[in-house]
Amino acid sequence: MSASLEHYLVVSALLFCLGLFGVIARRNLLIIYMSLELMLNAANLAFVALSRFNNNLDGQVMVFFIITVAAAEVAVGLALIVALYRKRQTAHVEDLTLMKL
Amino acid sequence: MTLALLVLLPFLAAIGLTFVPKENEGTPRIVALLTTFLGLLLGVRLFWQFDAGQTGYQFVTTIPGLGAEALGIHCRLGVDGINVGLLLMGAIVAFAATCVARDIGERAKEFYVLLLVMTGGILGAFASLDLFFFYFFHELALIPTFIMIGVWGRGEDKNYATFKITLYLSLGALIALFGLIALYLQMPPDQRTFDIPAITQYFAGQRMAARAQQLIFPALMFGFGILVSLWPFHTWAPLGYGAAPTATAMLHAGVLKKFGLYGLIRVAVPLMPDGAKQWLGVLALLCLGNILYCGLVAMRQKDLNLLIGNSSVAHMGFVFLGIASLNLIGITGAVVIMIAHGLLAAVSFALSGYLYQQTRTLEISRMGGLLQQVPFAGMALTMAMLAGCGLPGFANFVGESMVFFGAWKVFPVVTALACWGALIIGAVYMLRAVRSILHGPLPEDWKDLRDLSNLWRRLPFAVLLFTLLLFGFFPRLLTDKIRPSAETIVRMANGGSVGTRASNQVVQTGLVGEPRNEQRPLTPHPGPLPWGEGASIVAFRESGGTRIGETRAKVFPLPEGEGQGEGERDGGKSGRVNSPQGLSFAE
Amino acid sequence: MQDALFYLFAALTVLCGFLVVANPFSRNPVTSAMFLALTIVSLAGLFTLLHAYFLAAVQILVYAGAVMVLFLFVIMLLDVKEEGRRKIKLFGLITGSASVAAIFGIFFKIFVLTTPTLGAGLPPPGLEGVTKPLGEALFTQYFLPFEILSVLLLVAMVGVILLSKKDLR
Amino acid sequence: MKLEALPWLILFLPLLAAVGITLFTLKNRERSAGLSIGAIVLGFVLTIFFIAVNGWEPVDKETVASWLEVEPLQVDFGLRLDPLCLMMLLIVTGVGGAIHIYSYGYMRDDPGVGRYFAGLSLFTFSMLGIVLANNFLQLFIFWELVGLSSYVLIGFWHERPSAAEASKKAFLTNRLGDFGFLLGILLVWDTFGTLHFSSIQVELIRNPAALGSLATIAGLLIFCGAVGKSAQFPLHVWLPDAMEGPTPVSALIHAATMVAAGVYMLCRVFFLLDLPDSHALEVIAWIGGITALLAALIATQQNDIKRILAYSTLSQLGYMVLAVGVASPAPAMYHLTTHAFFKALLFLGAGSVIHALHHEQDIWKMGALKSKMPVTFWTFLLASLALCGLPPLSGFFSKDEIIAATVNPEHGHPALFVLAVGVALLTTFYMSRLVLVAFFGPAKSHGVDHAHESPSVMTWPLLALAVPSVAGGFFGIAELYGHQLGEAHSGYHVLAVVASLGAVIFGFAFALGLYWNAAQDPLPEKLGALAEAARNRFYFDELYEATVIKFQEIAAAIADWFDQWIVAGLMVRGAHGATELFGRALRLVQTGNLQTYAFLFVLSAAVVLYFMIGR
Repeated sequence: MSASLEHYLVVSALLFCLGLFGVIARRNLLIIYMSLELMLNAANLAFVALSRFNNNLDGQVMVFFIITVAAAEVAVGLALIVALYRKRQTAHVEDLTLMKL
Repeated sequence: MTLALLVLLPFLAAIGLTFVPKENEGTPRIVALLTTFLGLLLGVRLFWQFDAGQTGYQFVTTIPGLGAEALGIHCRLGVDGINVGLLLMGAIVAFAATCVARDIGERAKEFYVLLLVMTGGILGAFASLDLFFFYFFHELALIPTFIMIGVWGRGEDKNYATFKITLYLSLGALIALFGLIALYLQMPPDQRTFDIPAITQYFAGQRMAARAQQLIFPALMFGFGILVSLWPFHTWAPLGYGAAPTATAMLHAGVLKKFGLYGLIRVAVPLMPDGAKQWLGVLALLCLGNILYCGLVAMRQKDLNLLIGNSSVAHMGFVFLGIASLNLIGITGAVVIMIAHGLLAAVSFALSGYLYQQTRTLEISRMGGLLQQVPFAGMALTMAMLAGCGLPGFANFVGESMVFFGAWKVFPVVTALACWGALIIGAVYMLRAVRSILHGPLPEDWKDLRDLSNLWRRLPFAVLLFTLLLFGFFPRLLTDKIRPSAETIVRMANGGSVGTRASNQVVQTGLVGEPRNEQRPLTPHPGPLPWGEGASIVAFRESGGTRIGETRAKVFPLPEGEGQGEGERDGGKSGRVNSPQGLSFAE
Repeated sequence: MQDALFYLFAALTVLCGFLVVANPFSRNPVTSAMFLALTIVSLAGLFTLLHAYFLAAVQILVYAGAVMVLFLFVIMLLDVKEEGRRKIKLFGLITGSASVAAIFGIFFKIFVLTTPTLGAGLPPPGLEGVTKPLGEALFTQYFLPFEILSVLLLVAMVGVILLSKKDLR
Repeated sequence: MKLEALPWLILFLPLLAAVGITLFTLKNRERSAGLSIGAIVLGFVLTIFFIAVNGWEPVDKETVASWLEVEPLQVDFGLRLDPLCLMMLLIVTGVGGAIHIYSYGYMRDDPGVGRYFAGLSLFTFSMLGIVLANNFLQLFIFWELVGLSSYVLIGFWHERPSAAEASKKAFLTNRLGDFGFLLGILLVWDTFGTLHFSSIQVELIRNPAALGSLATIAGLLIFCGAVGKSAQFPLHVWLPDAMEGPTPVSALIHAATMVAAGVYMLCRVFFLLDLPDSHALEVIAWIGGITALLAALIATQQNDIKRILAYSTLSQLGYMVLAVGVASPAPAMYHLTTHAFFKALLFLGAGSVIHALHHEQDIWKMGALKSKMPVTFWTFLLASLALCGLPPLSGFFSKDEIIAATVNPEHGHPALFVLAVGVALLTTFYMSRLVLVAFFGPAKSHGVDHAHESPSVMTWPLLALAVPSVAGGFFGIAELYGHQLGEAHSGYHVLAVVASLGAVIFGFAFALGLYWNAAQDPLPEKLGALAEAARNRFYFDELYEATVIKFQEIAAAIADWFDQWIVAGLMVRGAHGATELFGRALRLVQTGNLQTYAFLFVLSAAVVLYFMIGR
């Protein structure tokens, strides 16, 4: 039986939950960031699968936008992490408990 | 148009004032004075034009734009016997409060804006015929109170008092809101509306489910009770008024506090007769707490404001007793006291504010012999204090005596204790205050107090005391207007939907021909007297022998013919021309 | 043949995803970054299976190429060492994974059990060479979002420059 | 038509004067005095004119205007004109007028003259209101207004603490009486459904048992009003202190009119008291008797001239209440009338003495004033003889009727007769003591040397009042009252006359023996403790201080403590504490750790999803 929509959606759900777990469990800021990227990609997969099976391009356009946003987000995020690191010499979540640095 | 203008004018002025630049000091006060004075004129015109003859609401105006059609909310204002007097009193007290607000030094503009918002809220609350806006305007008037006491208040525990008064009032308002919404939900979904006349019409048709009444009435009673400092929930009132600036204390104690009572009379009592009958016994006992307990506490007060605060709580006890009596005299008396106490509290707080402004202290023990130094203020304070302990000549006496007459039939023992509270305890703490503040030798440090010299400074006190005396000497000005609406409310409260006015409305209390039953024990009357509509008055008169000495005779020559017997007068008139001019000499 | 490739790529994605998040061997962020890149590549594979060729290419170029490089660059810059294993807060871990599993259960139940209609009976994909229609769509129907995106990127650049200035108080 | 307006005019003239003075002429002494005196003298003239035209039994009894009208409660503002009321009108306006004129001279140099005359006019208005009232509530209203005006007038010199205390005490004691009165009115209204005197009277004629078992209670409650106002036994403590007010005020209020209001009210509602199954009358009689005896005893040992007269008033009031108690209101009213004249004269005489001696009130500092102040002396002597009941004078006739009434077996009681005669004896004793010490005997202080007769504006009223107090007996007042309030059943006159004459002679002899040019009071050594007790008014003030006032203070203290700790403390603090606790618990969750936030977020997302779509 060819790979139907559910298969793709299951994979994307799995990927999403992995990313979510990474955000919760890991304490290194960078890893959290990577799991965030993972969750985004899971969303992309779901979009593409649905666009393919519904036979219209909206899903793919959406993925295109998501990728751009993700790129911008990574840039700003990493800049923040760098600034944070320079200030606090740590990228560890437990040390960053104060709103004001 | 007068009513809409009366309510909206303060809001427009408040908005206008916000644009006035901070520099020019004078304009906020002038604008506020003008607005409230205009409000006073409108109030008087409204009161004068109100025709007591026709029942139902008059001057009904709808303010477009406000309210949500879907829920059946639309801002409709209207006036009937009950709230026409309250609106007049509200307008007068607002004007007096603005005049007296001279002692506000810093940030006067904000104070006047808040004062105008509060006035608008109060007048709106009393005038609105829509449950939602009835509640909304009250909450609107509550916010400025909080800010005014917080910012311009006085005394060291000012903050504690501010929070206490606001928390208590919001709690009370919430419970009342719960009751109102439950009431709203009692209506069948299609007819659901917040419009009071429509709701009363509906519930006049068929009664609300008894179980629902048992639940909603206590909610409304205790909710409104907290708003009006019913006995166990009264501690916020003296404290709050002690800390409040003069104008706020006047407006809140004088007018805003009556909102709860007005709510009880307008909504709770007529719509839930069974609930009322069951719970009003409790209310009568609680009001005893008000009268006796707070009277005794007032005797111990060292601070003048706390004393006036406690005395105003005690006065509320009488209004509760009036409402609990559920008969025409009681309820009319309750409304008269509400109006009279509004004016009284206003003038008392204005005077204590004036004394505080001069002497910077309200310690009764430290003040003395002020009558020699400030004769006008002293005389006004004596008059206010005497009105407070129910001296005839003032409107308070009229209200209190009507409540006593009304409640005597239903709760004789409670009324006797209430009389003790009114006559003795009231007189003790009032006269003790007068004695220690005004009489006796003048201490050194009050040698330089300035009296209320020019007419402008005396105006607020003169207006308030004049109105008190006017309604005291000519109570028919008020009672003729209140009576028709009170009658409809009492008829509904006695479960008298139009149908059951049949048999025994000629009640045995009157001396109608047949002698009264022999041994008439001192038990309270079986139930409030089921008075009928106008017709019953006629039947009352015609049945059997001539009603002895009852009806109105011409003022001057009695109908000739000595046959009437000594002192007996029979007017034989059916309807009565109740001309509003007080001492209605003419027939 | 289609299915085999699908299972291959799907397994590869999930495995690398898991390794990004919880790498039993080394906790070094670099390995996670590498596995993330691998996940993205296998995703691109899945995209091709779904006939989204242009997106697959974009995925590899932009994502794997640019974003991953940025990540590696930052990791190298911050010289993040293999920090010691902090005390694992067992309680946090268990509840975390439990809640994630719950969410996955919900998704799974929805996707698999309740949506027979979604995938079935679809016309065979007719979109040969899907890039052209995508380009058209981008520049006609979605032209406004496209422009806004460019502004977004500009804002991101300004933000990054500002953030990484020397004297950040 | 105009004639019917007369009573309204008489009633409202003083009110207009009072309002006019307070608003306009408070500062101007002559004009305010003129307004006030004009109002009352005009009232007097109009009363005489009205009586001349309509006679004592005017044809139209009631003139009524509806004051308050709310279904079952109909309160009219009506005037009732009958002999009883017209006679009282004469007294109030006549004696009042004389006192107004007198006080113009007496208060000439006092800065607050405007306020004084406003108070006097207010008092006259309220007193006329009581006299003219035709229903209970209107009577109650003016009852309280009279209490207010006496509060204002007693506390006229309010800078003096003693005057302020006295006025407060007077008002509060009156209010105590009014409390009982109000309950009585409520009871009567509840039974009869109307407040109208005539309606109730007609109803009672037709059905005497209308009140049933409540008759006694209702009667006594209404009597409470009279006890408060006429300072009868339990509530008599305020009258002696009321002497703090200016002397003309004491003359007007505490001798002639206000205190008489209680007795007038009892006569007005006599039909309520005189019911078959009500023994209110016995209680009234005994209270009257006790008051008379007690006051007479105390008066014998007072040294302040105004206090002696105050207690003498108390004792005479006791007489009148005793008369009402023995079911003979006519003699009571007769005595009230004559007493009004000679007691006012006594007070004005005392005022003129005090005025002459520059506010010296202690009789032991007076003496030999006979030669210095002839007019005052002679008028004072005549008045005291009238008070003691010397035959030709008015006092003799009225007091004799009362003593006769106490003898007849139907309502009277032998003990009451003995008591009445005893009081007559004591009255003669203390009055002659006063006259001997004050006017005869050596000059006991140098102040007396330059005492001189008061100005004519003060002496003329004395003479004016002397005429009725001497010739009062012959005006046929007794028949007037008799006609309305039921004939006094005489028949025991002979015994009464003999007994009262004996009492007068014996009392005078006793006083002569003790006080003929005595330098100081010989009684204290003789009687010791009894004299001491009498001087301190049998310690009633201290007794009340310890009981009623203390009880109220304790109750207030408890209420205040309860209010502060239980209501404010427990309930409010409790609520406050609970919210505080809840707040602190919540704070623990906000740790600042990102992980926990993320976790909470996921957890709640899971829950929401479960409920939304998962189920």
